[in-house]
Amino acid sequence: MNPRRKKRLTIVTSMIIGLGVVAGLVLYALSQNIDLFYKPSEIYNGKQDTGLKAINGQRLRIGGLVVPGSVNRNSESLKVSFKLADMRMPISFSETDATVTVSYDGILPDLFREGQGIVANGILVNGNIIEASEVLAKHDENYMPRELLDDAVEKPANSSYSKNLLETTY
Amino acid sequence: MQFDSFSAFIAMGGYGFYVWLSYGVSLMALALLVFSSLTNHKKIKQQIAQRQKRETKLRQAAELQNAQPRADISHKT
Amino acid sequence: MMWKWLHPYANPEISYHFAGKILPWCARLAFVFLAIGLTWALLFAPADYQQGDTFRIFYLHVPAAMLSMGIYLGMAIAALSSLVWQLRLADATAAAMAPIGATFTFIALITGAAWGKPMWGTWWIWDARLTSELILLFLYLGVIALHNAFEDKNLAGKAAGILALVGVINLPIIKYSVEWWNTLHQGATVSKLGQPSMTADMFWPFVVCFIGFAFFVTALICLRFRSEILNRNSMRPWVRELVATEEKVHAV
Amino acid sequence: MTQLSYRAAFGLIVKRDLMIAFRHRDDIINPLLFFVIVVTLFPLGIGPESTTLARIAPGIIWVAALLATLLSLDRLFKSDHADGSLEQMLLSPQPIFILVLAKIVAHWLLTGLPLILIAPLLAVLLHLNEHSYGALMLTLLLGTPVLSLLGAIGVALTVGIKKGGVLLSLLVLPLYIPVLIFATSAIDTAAMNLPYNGQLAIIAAIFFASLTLAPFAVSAALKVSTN
Amino acid sequence: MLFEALNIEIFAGDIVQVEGPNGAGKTSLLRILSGLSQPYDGKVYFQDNSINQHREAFHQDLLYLGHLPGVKDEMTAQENLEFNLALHGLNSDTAEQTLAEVNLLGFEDALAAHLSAGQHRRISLARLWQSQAKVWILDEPFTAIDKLGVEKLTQLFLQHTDNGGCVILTTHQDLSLPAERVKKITLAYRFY
Repeated sequence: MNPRRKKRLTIVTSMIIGLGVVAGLVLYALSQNIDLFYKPSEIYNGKQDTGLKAINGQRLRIGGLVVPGSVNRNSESLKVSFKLADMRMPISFSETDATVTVSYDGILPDLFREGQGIVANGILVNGNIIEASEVLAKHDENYMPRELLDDAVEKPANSSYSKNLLETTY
Repeated sequence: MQFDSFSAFIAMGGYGFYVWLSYGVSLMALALLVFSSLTNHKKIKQQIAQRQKRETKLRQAAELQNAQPRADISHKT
Repeated sequence: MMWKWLHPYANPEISYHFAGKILPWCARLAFVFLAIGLTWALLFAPADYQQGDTFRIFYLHVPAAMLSMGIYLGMAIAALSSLVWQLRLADATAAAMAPIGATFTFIALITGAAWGKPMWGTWWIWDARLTSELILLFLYLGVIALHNAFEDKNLAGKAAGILALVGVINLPIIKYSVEWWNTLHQGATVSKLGQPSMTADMFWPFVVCFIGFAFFVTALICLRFRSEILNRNSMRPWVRELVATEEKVHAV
Repeated sequence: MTQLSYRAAFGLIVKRDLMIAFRHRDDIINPLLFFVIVVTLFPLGIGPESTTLARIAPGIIWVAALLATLLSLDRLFKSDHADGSLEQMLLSPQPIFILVLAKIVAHWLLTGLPLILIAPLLAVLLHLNEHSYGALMLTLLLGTPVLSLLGAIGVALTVGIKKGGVLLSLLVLPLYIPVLIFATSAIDTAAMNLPYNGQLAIIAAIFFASLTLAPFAVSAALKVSTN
Repeated sequence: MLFEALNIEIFAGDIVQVEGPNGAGKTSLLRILSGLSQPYDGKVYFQDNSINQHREAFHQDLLYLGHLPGVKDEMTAQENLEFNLALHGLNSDTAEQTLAEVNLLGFEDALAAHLSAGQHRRISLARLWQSQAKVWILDEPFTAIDKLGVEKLTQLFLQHTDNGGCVILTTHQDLSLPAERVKKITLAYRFY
């Protein structure tokens, strides 16, 4: 093999190796499920994959469903508190659900509803209370006219959450 | 037709501000883009025409100089 | 060899006139489709069960977002073919696309903010998809600025092309960021064309709007492409003749 | 005539750039000083409250590192372009990407490495969460070479332009954003006591991708700039 | 556009002088020939190979000196020369003697920052004495060089071409060489 060819071969192989490493790392990263979310149950039991537990005073992000009937608005100020439960399919709430309480001082977004999925940023205080600095509503990927919803009155309000949405949330 | 009246159409179920803001800004941005593309096209043509005129002048000047007898130039220097 | 086959089409004069021919047709079709589509979207499409009439922003936001990425991809492909096959026309195409893409990115961002405020409760959220769209805008602006910084437009095209190709690494990040990060942005609605998760009376106006915007973009690319061609070939006899005859027409 | 091996050509350029830098020490010290000053400005501007500082510390350190790198990028090709040595390098019988890679490595040794060494000190000043130190060092170690590699593309594109300074930041900063996002996200996640291998893997992927591809982009850009 | 329909062939043993007024494109032509610039149209071949496709092989046989000397202020005269030689795969052990050829004896250890423009030029010209490249492309090699230096360089050009090399240069001075040795290309300023 002449030296020129040999050099060219070195370049090509090192490029292939480089890009192979990139592909491997990306695949690994995708399998790692990068998330900064805690589910309400994970506040008690620790993260599902790692078992890491959040400690008091720690900043975290929590995501879940607003438990119906748990929203408590202060009549004098904007203060509001509500309970969050794990999001699951089909949507249902039971007494045995692990819930955390989120308290928030500010205007809630329009899409904030009971039974709705939300994400909150805040600080964990007192084991299962989160002082939220920000509450964000998640909306789903389904669009439909109101009449269509009215036709299906008997359906629970949020049955339209797709499986996909639930999976991408957690 | 989704709206009963013109005012309902403007109000957009209470979200009028957001809807009309989006449509207004988009329309303006696109109009600006079209306008600038058209003027740009015109300007480039004008520039080329201008350069052509300048070059014609230059060439005429050069020809004029060449037409004059050489002795003229040496006189000047 | 592909580029040899392409050669007759790579003639600047021929493509200048070709672009001139399809331009008015694209403009007309864009006008018709956009007029129908936007009227449909604003007046006749039903309001969403949750989001009400803010849903009408969808008809601007989604086509703009899709086109902003599509145009960048087109620009990168043009830049790549210009670098690999030394096609100067591809250079001109890429240069023509950048300002159009930047405008659509801007529209996607503004309409997204105006939609996000009532729905998410905030004008802006540093979510992956929005952030990537913002980076896309920066990339467009960088390409435009670099293109403007060079006097020699042939060099400008090459430099801007390299930058566009480097920036193209951003596109997969945009695409997969929704999966990488858990964000507020909903999943892609329209990509599942077989079974869109919206009803037909909401979906069709979107299709009409999208086609309208696509024709609009094509028309604009043709227009700007013609300017770029003239600028790069200003010394060629055919350009001089063309400009001279047009000057005469204007004078009369 | 002897053909220089890739390694010899690479070593030759690195040695030369390091020698020039050490005879001109300001070029190494000034970006570092800038880094330190920018970081100290934040507590002065925001207030000394330690929880706030701890929260924004990863961002401050990374943004300052980014700006310091940006400031030092000029050295990469500008003076070589001004005195004609760049021309000579492009006309040498060595593959251009080897020379380019050598210059980038030299740049990283002179900018990135000092930043990494001084970063933990500044992290202490900013009350960075103690879980985050490992993540900070790892992200800097993987991330600063990316800054040099991507920055080189920007410099190579603008080196022929007279007023290229502001343009350079306009071109380069957007390219830096993914590194910034993943690096700070990794440090943040570490502070929440969660695993951050995912983010680290992505930064590593960006590093290897730019290591493989940037030298070619830079050599193409240099050919355009010296045209 | 500076020139069109230019077709030149340069053979071993040629000394080619490119002439023309300022702005006629002398430097552009040399940069195109060296492969630094790309012509808008057309190609440059070296030994029947396009220089773009066989860049490294061509540059192995090329020595180009432009307007800029390519001398780093932070390095000494000797370090500069040694680096330049090494970069082209040449033996740099005799750099000191070579510097003597260009009248820089005693300045080996001086930082280039302390040397004059003419001395910078001579540091870069010193490579000619060591060069094994066949093609020399020199843009105004005589600027800031004294009479004796010019004489010495001209002799070197003769020697180089006698050994089967070729020299392409621009200069405003007349070369003190027999007319039959020098081929001239005259570029005129182009009016449209």
